[in-house]
Amino acid sequence: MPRTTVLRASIERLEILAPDGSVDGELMPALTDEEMTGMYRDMVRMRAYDAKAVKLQRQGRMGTWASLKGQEAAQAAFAVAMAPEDWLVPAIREQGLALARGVPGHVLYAYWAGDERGSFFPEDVRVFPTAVPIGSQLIHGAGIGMSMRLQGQDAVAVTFGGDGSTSEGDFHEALNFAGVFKAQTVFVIQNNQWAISVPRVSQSAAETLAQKAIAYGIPGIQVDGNDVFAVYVAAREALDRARRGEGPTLIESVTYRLGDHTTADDAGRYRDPEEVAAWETRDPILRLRRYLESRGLWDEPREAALAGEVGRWVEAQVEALEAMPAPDPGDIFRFMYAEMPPHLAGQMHELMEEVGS
Amino acid sequence: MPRTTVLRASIERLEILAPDGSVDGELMPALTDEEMTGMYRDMVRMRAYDAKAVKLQRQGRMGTWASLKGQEAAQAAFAVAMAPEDWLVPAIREQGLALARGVPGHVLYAYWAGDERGSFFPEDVRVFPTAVPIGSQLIHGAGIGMSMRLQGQDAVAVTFGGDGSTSEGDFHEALNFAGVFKAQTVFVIQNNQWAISVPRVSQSAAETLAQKAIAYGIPGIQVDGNDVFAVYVAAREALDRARRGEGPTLIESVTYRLGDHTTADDAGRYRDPEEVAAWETRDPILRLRRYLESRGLWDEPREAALAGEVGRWVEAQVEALEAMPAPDPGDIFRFMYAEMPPHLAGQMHELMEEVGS
Amino acid sequence: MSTRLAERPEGGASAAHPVTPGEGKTERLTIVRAVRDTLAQEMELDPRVLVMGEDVGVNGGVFRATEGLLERFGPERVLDTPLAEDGIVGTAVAMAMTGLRPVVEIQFMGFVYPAVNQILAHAARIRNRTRGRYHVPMVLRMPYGGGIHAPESHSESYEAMFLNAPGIKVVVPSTPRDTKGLLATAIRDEDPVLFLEPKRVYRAFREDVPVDPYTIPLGEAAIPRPGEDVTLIAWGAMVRVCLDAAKVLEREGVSAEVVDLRTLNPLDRETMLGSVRKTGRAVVVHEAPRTAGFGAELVAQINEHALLHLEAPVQRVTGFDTVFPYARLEKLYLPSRERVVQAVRRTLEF
Amino acid sequence: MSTRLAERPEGGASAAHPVTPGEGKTERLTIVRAVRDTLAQEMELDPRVLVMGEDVGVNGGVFRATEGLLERFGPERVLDTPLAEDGIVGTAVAMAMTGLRPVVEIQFMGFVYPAVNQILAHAARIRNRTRGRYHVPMVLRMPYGGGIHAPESHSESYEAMFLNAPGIKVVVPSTPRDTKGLLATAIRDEDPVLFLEPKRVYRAFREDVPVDPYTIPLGEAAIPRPGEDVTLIAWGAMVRVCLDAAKVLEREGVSAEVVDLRTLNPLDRETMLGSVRKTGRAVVVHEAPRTAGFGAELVAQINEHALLHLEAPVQRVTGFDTVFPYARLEKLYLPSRERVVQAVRRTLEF
Ligand SMILES: Cc1ncc(C[n+]2csc(CCOP(=O)(O)OP(=O)(O)O)c2C)c(N)n1
Ligand SMILES: Cc1ncc(C[n+]2csc(CCOP(=O)(O)OP(=O)(O)O)c2C)c(N)n1
Ligand SMILES: [Mg+2]
Ligand SMILES: [Mg+2]
Repeated sequence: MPRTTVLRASIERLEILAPDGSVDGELMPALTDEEMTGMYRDMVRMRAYDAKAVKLQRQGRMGTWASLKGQEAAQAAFAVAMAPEDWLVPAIREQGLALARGVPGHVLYAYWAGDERGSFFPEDVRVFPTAVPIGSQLIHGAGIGMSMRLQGQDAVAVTFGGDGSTSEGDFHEALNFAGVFKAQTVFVIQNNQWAISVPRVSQSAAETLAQKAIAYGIPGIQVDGNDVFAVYVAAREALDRARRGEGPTLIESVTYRLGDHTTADDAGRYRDPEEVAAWETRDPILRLRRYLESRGLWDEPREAALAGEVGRWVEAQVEALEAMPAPDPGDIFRFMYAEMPPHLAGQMHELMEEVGS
Repeated sequence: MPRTTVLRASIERLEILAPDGSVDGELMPALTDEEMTGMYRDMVRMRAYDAKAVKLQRQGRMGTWASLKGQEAAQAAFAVAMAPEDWLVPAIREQGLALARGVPGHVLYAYWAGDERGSFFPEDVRVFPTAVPIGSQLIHGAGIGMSMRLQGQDAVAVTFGGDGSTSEGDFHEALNFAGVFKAQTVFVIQNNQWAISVPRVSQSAAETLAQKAIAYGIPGIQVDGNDVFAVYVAAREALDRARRGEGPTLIESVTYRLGDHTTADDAGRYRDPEEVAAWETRDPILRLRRYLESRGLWDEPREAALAGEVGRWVEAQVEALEAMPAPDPGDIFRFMYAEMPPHLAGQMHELMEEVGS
Repeated sequence: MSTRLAERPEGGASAAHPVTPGEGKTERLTIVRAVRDTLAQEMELDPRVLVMGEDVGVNGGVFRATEGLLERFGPERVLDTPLAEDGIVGTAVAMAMTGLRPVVEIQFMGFVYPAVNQILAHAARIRNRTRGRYHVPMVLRMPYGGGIHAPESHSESYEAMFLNAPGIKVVVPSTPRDTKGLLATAIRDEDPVLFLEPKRVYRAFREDVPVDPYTIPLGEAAIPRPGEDVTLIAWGAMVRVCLDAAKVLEREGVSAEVVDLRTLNPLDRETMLGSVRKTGRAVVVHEAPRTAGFGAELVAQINEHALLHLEAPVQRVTGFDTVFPYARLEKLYLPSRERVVQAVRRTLEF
Repeated sequence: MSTRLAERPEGGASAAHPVTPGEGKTERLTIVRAVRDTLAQEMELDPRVLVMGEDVGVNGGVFRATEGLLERFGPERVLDTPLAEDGIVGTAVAMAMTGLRPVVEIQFMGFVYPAVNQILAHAARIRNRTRGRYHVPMVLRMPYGGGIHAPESHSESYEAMFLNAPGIKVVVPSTPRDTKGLLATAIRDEDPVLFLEPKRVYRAFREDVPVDPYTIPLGEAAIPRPGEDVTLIAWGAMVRVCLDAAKVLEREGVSAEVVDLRTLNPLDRETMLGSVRKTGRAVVVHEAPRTAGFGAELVAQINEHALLHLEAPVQRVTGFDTVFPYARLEKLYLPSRERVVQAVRRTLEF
């Protein structure tokens, strides 16, 4: 009756697409050429959308913006892996996936330009609004996954968080609820190595973030988050498992925040330019392009055409953003409750008198 | 570059003293006869102290009481394993260990009798007050462990929680901070199978609670919590590790709450009497007695003497409790701040006028 | 037996029932029993309604407010959750945003702190954040207040913090009849509602409560006792204290009007002001500490809108600005009939 | 370089320094710079003081309020923590109970919710819970308030919730000079102090601040501008708005006295009441939503203690009872000079 082992657990890491564009043929998922070039197009579009926002911010035409540069692969992979009825619960850098799920580009820009209408998404788009308090959205992911299960719906809640978010109690409660109630939820941790200025190693003494799944008795896996195929494979496994009613999965997507934390931040204060340079060579877009080129699915003319197309699309989003009428001051009051209570009507009246409308 | 294993982890379970009183000689710790009989005496005293409180409550002489019946072994083991300078951060059922650490019995009774003086412990007793919000004390355990380390002190914070407490975000943040800062902390989860009416399996999908340690990159171990020797061995390992500056440990002590949740609860509503009966055969006190008897260290006369001694001691605590002068109404105000601000002095005055003192 | 959550009758239940107690059969119920019956009734009427929290299932809740619901509606509609308030409320928020109507029990209001982030940063803001695209029809039931000789953190009245941060309605019934009508309304409401149950009077008295479903609108105060000389304003357990005080005052020839606010947000300012304008004197009574308690807001509103009617400063009878004392001293802390009477005398003698 | 935390000079630093700014050298500092310098100075004076929070180390804080401290005092006294507010505050509580004096930065006040349990259920109650056996000398610094075009949850003013739950002092400086003196006092205080920094004016202006250490007692309001006709009561960033309004009013021949409360708990009631008794008119200004904001408490106290001196109802100029709007509309939400002037006119025309 000595020391016995009551649990053995291990965490795997999945990589398929190398930085040089070569792939592991055995693990390579069955994606059509269109799906693969679609992923590429998506990622290029995300990067352009992001770059434009940073530029607009510098010009004073955009509010604080959180760049997704470098983190496109996981978003493009989930865009293909998710079913139309699935839910996206984003952290703060999932603009790319939100676009892919149907959020109009100018609407999303409006959010970052300091306009609440930027979270009024179309009816048929199952995307939650950005949750600013870090980690709090993970609980919503668990809750949707429970809700879908209780309602007998097939949809899965794909829920993003950052490496920093794994430190909040919310992460714990979310994954624990999801495990207990076999929620139809996939948790994706975009481990981009930094939480503002705090490096991943200072966030937790755990060797990987994926192993945190063990605490909840749920599967966890680490993937190269700059490898669109690896993320896709992990995403499909997790989505299928959730849809089959077998419960949640934690995916740690190891990636890198190539930009500053936000446009209000200067990462040069706290991180080594060499580290950034090293990660630039692992760029998820470059990698996929190399693969596509090696397969004859991509070339310079297509690239040029895409650049033009994406550029025009981005400009159209900016135009649509700037064409939005100014927000109505009354909207400050109109959406607090289903019906406006008298005291709020009074306050709205005060303001309207003041602004003269 | 396929699927690689990036983490392998396992959790051990430690058992030394069987219900029939036999021990695993190889794992048996080097305890003196006095230490072992001391542990036994301690446990008997705890049980009597507890039983008396339940009785007092029934008689209307005690407030709501949380029984520690069945959970004595871990407390007796830590009483021996801890150094004088170590800190105890209790959950709600560590009355036994608090007594062993020097909290006077009547003081602790006073707490449960609804008197704040029941948390005014002697200066040299390093015991934190009971934290009612479940799990919140775990963060204090981490904080003390950080504090001791930062101050270059050797002391370790021994921090208790229940199986239910592992679900709170506090558990997560506590263990994560402790891991990151290599806090001099030992976390002991008294897994007594129930959180009021919620069974352990509904609290988490994890097979063991010990495996939650893996999420923080810290060692975790499961012990038979009704086996005083197993707990002692795990305690010593964890305390030594913390004292050496190697960081925290999570110990899951698998035990059973033999009584109701509190005197306000009726466990008959939600659990099977057969389950309780089965656990009664695994009683930690009985077990140790069998072992001591087999070693010739205990017998009926000693048991009778102890019963008398303990009975007198418990009565003395009750007497001391009931001899305490009534709490002073002014004390409602006196300990809010180091100095009483004017508005509070005014309110105290109001009350004093009213009660005529 | 379990009702499938997705099978919702067209149009929901809201419109189907009278907004005031009907003429039909009544039953003598306590407040806690009215809670339980209303939960069962609303779950029967609307399959989207579910109950969740710590110990609400097998155990029927530590106060038995959910007793029998698990047997009747099954584990898909009565969820015993892990011990994690943030998780409970946060998952409920998401459920409410995706087609369900969770009624959450927080075991004691003293344990709501871990859930404050989900309540105030999310539940209260989702409708506004999304300009109406999503909303959160959720009820948070919490036994609150002192007077039951409970341990620390079991006697708190934290309503004020939910009243300064806008977006969540706050309802506090004081009678079994109001409990039923207000809880039904809260469950059918399209926004998050904090439903505070005065546990001290959970079983203190019974009242005839109509058996048929009915609702009482939020934002309408009641006047359980009309009077002429002074207005006593209270909610929850303090309403009974005021009614007791009014009886004492009556013997002294003072006619006190008692206003039971019933909902703190939205507030029925007009009923309160109407009474104060009539009597010219007011005493506000609550269990929470005085400073920055909701009583201050009432005084401020009276000041703003009825200053010239005041014959004396509005008095506040409240808990002290201290931690709620443990059982042995709690009686000294709680506003008593005597304190209310004294305060009235002060307004009369001003 | 790192100062050993355990080596505390006998008697601590508290007694060694004058309680008001001395005559010596001064430096022109902004508020945020005064915060930083004071932190450094207090860390120098008392080796038990340490700084902790998200991004306070290498990055020097997102507002640079802790810049240079890590280099100067080392990683044992400047702790970059994981992203977990409950953990940060809770570990700080335990540190404060065991011999250290942590100064915690919560990155924005909008992120304090996850820490509310540790603040209100523990920090604020430990002294009382243990009848003085333990206490919690801890400072929680939080940039608060709007006006910087920040995203949601970055502009909040949640002071009211910390004022109804007793046990924690609340300090809000409005000038660089006060920042230094009040922060030094807060750090030396034996009880937990919430130190709210008006980030909108972090860098808005400079002031001559004495280089030598000094303290300003908590619970003493300031009168940055005396006047006769009306009292404007404010704290933090709103003090400047009131001063601006006073200038406008002066041109209209109205003499406004501005009371800067500086600490909300303990409150300097006498200074406020003295001013109101003198002027007979008052306007309370704060950024938080109106209902159940701390302004209500001030109105209630004026009502209780100065009713007969009032020529008009006390006016409140506050945020609306809505979520703090995103950047494009925030200007409409924040109390403006014009709104204050209007409110004063209402009190004059009453
Ligand atoms: C509860 C809370 N605390 C602090 C912040 C401020 N903050 C915004 S983003 C961030 C870092 C997040 O790091 P991570 O989760 O790794 O996400 P990333 O920014 O890297 O995508 C912090 C501290 C916040 N938004 N919410
Ligand atoms: C934050 C919080 N939520 C709820 C409660 C009510 N409560 C008291 S004890 C308890 C169960 C605790 O279970 P566990 O952690 O297993 O400890 P045990 O009682 O079994 O020793 C609950 C829900 C509380 N005290 N604090
Ligand atoms: Mg990150
Ligand atoms: Mg338990």
